[in-house]
Amino acid sequence: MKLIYFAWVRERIGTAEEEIELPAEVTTAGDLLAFLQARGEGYAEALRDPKIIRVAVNQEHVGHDEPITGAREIALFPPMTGG
Amino acid sequence: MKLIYFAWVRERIGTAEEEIELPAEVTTAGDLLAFLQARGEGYAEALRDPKIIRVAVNQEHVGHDEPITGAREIALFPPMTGG
Amino acid sequence: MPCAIRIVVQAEPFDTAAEIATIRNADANVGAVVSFSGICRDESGRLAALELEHYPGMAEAEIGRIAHEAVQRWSVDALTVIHRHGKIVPGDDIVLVLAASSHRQAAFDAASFLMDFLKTRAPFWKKEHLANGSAGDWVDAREADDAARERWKRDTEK
Amino acid sequence: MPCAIRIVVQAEPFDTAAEIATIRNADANVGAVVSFSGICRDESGRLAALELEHYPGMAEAEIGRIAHEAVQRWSVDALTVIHRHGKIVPGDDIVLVLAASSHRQAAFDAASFLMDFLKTRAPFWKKEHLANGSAGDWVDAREADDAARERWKRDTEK
Repeated sequence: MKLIYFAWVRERIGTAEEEIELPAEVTTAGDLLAFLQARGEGYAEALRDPKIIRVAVNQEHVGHDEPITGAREIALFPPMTGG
Repeated sequence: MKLIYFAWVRERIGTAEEEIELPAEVTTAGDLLAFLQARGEGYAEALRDPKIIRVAVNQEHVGHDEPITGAREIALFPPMTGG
Repeated sequence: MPCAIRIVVQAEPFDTAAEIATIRNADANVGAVVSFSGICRDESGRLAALELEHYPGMAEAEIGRIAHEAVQRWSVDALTVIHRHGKIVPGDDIVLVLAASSHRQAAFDAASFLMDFLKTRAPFWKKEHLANGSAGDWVDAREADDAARERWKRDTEK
Repeated sequence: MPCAIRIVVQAEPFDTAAEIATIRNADANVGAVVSFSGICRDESGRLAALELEHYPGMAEAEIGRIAHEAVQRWSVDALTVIHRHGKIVPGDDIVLVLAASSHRQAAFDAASFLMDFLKTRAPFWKKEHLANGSAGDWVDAREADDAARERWKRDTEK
């Protein structure tokens, strides 16, 4: 599965995107955040306050309780500040 | 005193402006409308429904109960439709 | 902060792009420019033109009063109002309102407020010229326009 | 009636005047065009530039979803949204929203709605470059922007 990071989430994790195999028990966006937090210091720092992290599955916003199983592309990013 | 008419008020009265001497008892905008209605058929037709006629004294909107004594210029016109 | 107010009443067409270019440079803190263009429609082919009569002197004065009220109510850096009179054919501009501000909501509110008050307070009257060549009638004032104006009343005025 | 929707996400500057000229001719029944320009400010000299990061693909898709929601809610003839990314200096455009309609309120509402949702749903992030040469930080999301979006919720969603 392709993971993509933007803005300060990208900077803190230290990469813009990566391919990752998720364990079967990671089924929701919230599960994914918890799983990634344990992957290292950069991830822990980026995802320290998971409440504010936004998740998009296949380029659509999803809530943290929504399923991610079978997703092609998942993006994690801070609240948007465009416009 | 100078009276000015616009749009269909002007067309029905048949003149764009005129100078007029007002009797002393004509003190409000409403008095003026009643006074003019009696001046002839065109005036009666133009001012038949005085509620909807707008009055401006010296180029400012006024209510029908407001004084007009001493005005330099009074305009009568239908509801505005600009914009 | 003082607000630059530009009010023009004229028969000639105006240049919307040039007006926007001017107002966006009114101040280095302008972050939002809202423009409203009111355009003559042909009403599905019914109209050949609109003829706008106005009250010279009062038109400018009343638009000025409306603009000053907007400046009191919202933090805007600059306002522009241009209103045409005379004969206007479908597709041509009737009115332009611009509001420049640091933030978008003040610009949207000021422009929308200006339009609602222009419609119901500025001394202009539209007469229709019909496409079939016959003389048209004066456009009736719309109750919806009065209602639109009423929503801006402050609680103390209701 | 079908609504012409034009969505562009690009690094290059755009021509606001040309965009307005296009949308006002979208339909002979366009009587109102509202435009919103979001412009990079220098914040009283503090900023040298803003750098806008975006999520290619999702940015266009999400703006499209927002535009379609606007079309469901208001009777608009055409909508245009142009959002830039990359480095933008003070005075330059960041975003342009245009709404064309027969009547002014639909155009004002659709443009204002589009901006409120762009601010909080479109995947763009601003980083500051400071005028004193030091690296700036990512701009924080504003609670006021979330509040502005909330006001559009329909009663059934509250």
